[in-house]
Amino acid sequence: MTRTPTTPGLLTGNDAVTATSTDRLVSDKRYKIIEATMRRYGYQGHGLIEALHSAQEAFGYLDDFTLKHIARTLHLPPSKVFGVATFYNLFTLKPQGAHTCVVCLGTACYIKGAREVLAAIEDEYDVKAGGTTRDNQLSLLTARCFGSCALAPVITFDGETIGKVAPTAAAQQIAQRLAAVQQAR
Amino acid sequence: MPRTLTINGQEISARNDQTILEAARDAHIHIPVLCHLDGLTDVGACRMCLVEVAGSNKLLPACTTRVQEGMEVRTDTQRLRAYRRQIIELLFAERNHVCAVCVANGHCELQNLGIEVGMDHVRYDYIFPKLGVDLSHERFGMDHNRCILCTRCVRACDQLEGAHTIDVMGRGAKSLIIRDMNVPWGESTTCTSCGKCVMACPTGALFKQGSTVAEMVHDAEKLAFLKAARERKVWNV
Amino acid sequence: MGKLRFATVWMGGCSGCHMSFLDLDEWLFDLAEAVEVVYSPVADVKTFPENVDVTLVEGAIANQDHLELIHAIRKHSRLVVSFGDCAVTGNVTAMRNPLGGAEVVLDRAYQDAQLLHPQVPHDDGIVPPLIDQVLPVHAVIPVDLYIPGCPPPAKRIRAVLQALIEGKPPEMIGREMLKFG
Amino acid sequence: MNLEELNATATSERLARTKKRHHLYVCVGTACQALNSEQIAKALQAELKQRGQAADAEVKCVGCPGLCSLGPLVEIESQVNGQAAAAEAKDDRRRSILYQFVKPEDAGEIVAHLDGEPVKRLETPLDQPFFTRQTKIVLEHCGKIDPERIEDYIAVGGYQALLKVLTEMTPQQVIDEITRSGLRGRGGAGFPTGLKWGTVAKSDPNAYPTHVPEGIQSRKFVICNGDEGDPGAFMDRSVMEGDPHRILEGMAIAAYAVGANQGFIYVRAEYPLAVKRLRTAIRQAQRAGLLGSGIGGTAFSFNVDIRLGAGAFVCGEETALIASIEGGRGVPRPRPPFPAESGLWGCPTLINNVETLANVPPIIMKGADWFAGIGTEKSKGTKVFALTGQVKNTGLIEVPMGISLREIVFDIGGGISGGRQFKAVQTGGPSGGCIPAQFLDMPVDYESLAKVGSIMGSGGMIVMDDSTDMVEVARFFMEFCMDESCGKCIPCRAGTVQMHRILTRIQEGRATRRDLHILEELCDMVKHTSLCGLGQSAPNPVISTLRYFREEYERKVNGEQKPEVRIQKPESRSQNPEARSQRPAISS
Repeated sequence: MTRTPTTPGLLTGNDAVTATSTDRLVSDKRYKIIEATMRRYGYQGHGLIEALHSAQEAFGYLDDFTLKHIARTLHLPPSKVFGVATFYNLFTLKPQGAHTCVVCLGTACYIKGAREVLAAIEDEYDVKAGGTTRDNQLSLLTARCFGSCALAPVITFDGETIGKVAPTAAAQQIAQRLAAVQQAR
Repeated sequence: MPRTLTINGQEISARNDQTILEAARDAHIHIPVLCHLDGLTDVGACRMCLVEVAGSNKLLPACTTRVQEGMEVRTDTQRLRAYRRQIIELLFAERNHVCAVCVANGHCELQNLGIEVGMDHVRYDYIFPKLGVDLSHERFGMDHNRCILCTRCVRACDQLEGAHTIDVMGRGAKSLIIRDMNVPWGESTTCTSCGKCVMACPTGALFKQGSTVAEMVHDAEKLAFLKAARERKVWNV
Repeated sequence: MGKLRFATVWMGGCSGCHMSFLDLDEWLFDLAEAVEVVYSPVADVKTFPENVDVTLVEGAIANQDHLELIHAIRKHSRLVVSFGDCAVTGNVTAMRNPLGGAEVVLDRAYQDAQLLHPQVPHDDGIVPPLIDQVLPVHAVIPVDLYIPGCPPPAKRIRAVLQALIEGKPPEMIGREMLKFG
Repeated sequence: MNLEELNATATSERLARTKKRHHLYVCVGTACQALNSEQIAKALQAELKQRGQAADAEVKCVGCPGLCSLGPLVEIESQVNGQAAAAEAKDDRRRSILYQFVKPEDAGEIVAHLDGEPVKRLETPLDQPFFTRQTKIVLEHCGKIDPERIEDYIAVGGYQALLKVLTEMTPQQVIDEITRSGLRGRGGAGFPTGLKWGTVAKSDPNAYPTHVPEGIQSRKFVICNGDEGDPGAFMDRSVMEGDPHRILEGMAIAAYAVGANQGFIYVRAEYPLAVKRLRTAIRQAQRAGLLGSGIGGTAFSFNVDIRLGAGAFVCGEETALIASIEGGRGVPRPRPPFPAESGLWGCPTLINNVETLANVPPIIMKGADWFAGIGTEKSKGTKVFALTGQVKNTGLIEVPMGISLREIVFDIGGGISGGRQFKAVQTGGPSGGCIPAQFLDMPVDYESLAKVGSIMGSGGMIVMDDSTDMVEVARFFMEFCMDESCGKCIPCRAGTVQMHRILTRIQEGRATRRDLHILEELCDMVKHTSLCGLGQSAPNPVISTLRYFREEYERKVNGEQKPEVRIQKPESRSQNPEARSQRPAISS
């Protein structure tokens, strides 16, 4: 037996499910994907992290509305959902740039100069690790280890792995890819 | 079935479902605690109640470790005393604890432990994080500068009030006590304003609005009373 | 045995510790028998003397003057005592630290809070330049003894001084001797 | 699928294989895939078709054969029929050739040379020490089978062990066999696996309060810990990517032994390829009746679900991992009770690491004595290491326990790259230590590594040359632990922050001897008072570098107390009132 989602409107005040928010759940098809994930776990609390993964994948980040929706559907306290969403590094509550570059700072990459690679990219794009460029084109993140240590130092651009990156060439390699994507568009 | 064990060389007997902490208290042996609060489940987080147990190469938290037959427990060795002082110093360095201007001055478990462990100064760097004070609730306030993340408020809200308004966000040194989705306390839609979190707080982090220096006396015993009354229908007045 | 050469210093604090020291009342006469006050806000001495036996330092290290003086104190004192919470922890004086650097404090004091002619004094010799982060004394120099309290009660000060005069280490244990705040 | 059907599938698969004269194995592990190896596979396929050799040769996308630094790798295995080739071949029926740094455009040349001389410019010898000095148990199929085909796994004997266990052995016999083999946990601590299985098997699911969610019938659980979080370690990833069925089989055998009907594989979300291949493998195994209800026609039922991590190193700790599977913050809790008595949802739970479980099927098939014959007295079998850092051959290796560090670094690893000198090897990741040159001849086993202040760990092995600053290494790992501390217990949460500050101060030349003393005191306290393994081992990199490279610290702390003091410069301040007009008024 699986539980069904709570009837809307149980919580009052700013948590109330208003007409507009119901509209958003219906009109934005991406909520169907999250819904499917939560259904797979019988709308039970242990599906929370999987639901957050789906939401993050669908929207690129987790906004308050989506977190509240997940809390309500899984019958969880909002504070718990927020606590979980902020505990894990892979979840982000802020919208990301159009493209993402991740610099691996794992040990193998670190001793092969990953810090210099990061600094070079930060310099070139005037963005700190964890931030997004002012034109919202590039988010720069760091990771603990992709497990591609043989290619150290490693960065990824939109999921594509780029290995043996030299600090001097890193920014250029990203620029090439950014240009390629823009041209394709 | 009763268990016989020794604590600091003193032979005592305890029930088999008792923790070392409970057995020690029954025998009037003091073990310092901080994240433990009667009436709430234990999490073993503050490490103040760590004790030495013969035959174990690890120090064990008295609050979560059950007694065993023949256990030889030491609660007050030089090594434990040194560790406890270091832990308390770490807490004082971590956030902005200024006893002189604190509502809980004179009624603070952290301050008392500082005295107990003999802390005359803090050897570590003060971190001086920039943290906020939430005064949005009409009756209560929260000063994150004085929070030690013991989660007693989280547990009181979840286990005794049942609202689970409070939880922890982030992790590591960036952990923060939150209400709902990190909203100002006054805007929480789940908070019942029952005040149990304030009773549970060991420091001046949670307080009644209007309290000034040294005026905030927490009422932590109420929570054990409440638990006994609710769950066992026993009113220990 | 000669008298102890005794100094008290007032740095980044409110002088409350010195007030508490004065609360020793008639015991101050006994103290005067045992020590010679060679430097103190209550004595008119301009430079920190040499060969001091005991120096009580009230207040945290908050500006350049403090920084220079504290090194002189360490150099010329046998025993440096952090006297009161500001010296021991930074206390109220250090409450500006979370705000960031010195500028925030100066702006608040000399600009934002002034309705007429807001201006930060910047000519030499008017206000000593602040250091960015207020520090407890032991973060700058080695300290030999700590007397917590805001202020330390007169009884606590007396217990410490009595022991020092008798040449014994003071027993800093228990609520009477160790309570902060 | 019962044993008969399994055997039939295996036979027909093998027969199909013999019909192809050439087998082209293209590595599609993460490292090679990043270098476009899937394109190589496509190009080879196209080339074969174009030359009309498609019926004669087969291209297989396989898991990691190990030598990642030479990737992308393509291995060609051929049946030899010509005289000329036979002279070169190691045996008279087959010959193997390994090509390194392959590009898609090399496909034509490779295919053209299938029957003749190998392409010399791409060839790298298979008889180099990197390959010959290894002993492969866990990785025996990695690089040889297509991880996305269950038939490939069955063809090499897959699922035989599971059906043997289900039809011929009692759970106790399985536990006895594992105990006798001497297998120890490969996740780091080296706890005897048989003992753990025995405890879970004996544990009463009703001894502790439980809160199992609706819809889950099992009252005991098996968890495969694939949260390989150590930076510089990718052993488990390679096994999950290269031989996923092996893990499922190991889990099913464990489940049978302890009496569990539900399993979970907890995998880092950073390993999307591993997740995909495990999902495929689970689906295939369910369809084949090797997972699910009534496995192999017996009464035994076992299901496996995948749970994704979300970027928290602490979740490698078993109680934190459990909290995460339950959908919560990955925060550890004090043990006892151990998960074996009260774990997932309060039920007895067996947690084994990927590599541990991958060792199980061969132990069942070849026997405990065979396994116990490999390795040292107290450390049996092999260990997989991810060999990285300043060493010539980086990649994945599997060696018998007891091999010396020197053999690993200099024979298999080919020595230090860039003509520099060896300085240390770091094992155990952020929980481990740095081992200096004087211990190069020490055997690699659990006890020896512990004796020199490091740990076996999950298998990261990072070689450092003489240009490495050891204080910086310690600082790097401390920063890692500080960022990854969950924040629950004070010693780890606040202690790592303070240790990191001191290490940073040392690096900035502002530390004193007193700082060094405080650092050592903190190391001792955090090690002994932290709640979980993360905190307890966080000081290890500092302790071990202090032990062997103390002079590097001493050199940097000889100065006087130098607090970081920045004095405000009045002249630099803006005195322009207009610039300040934006500020809100203090009082109204």
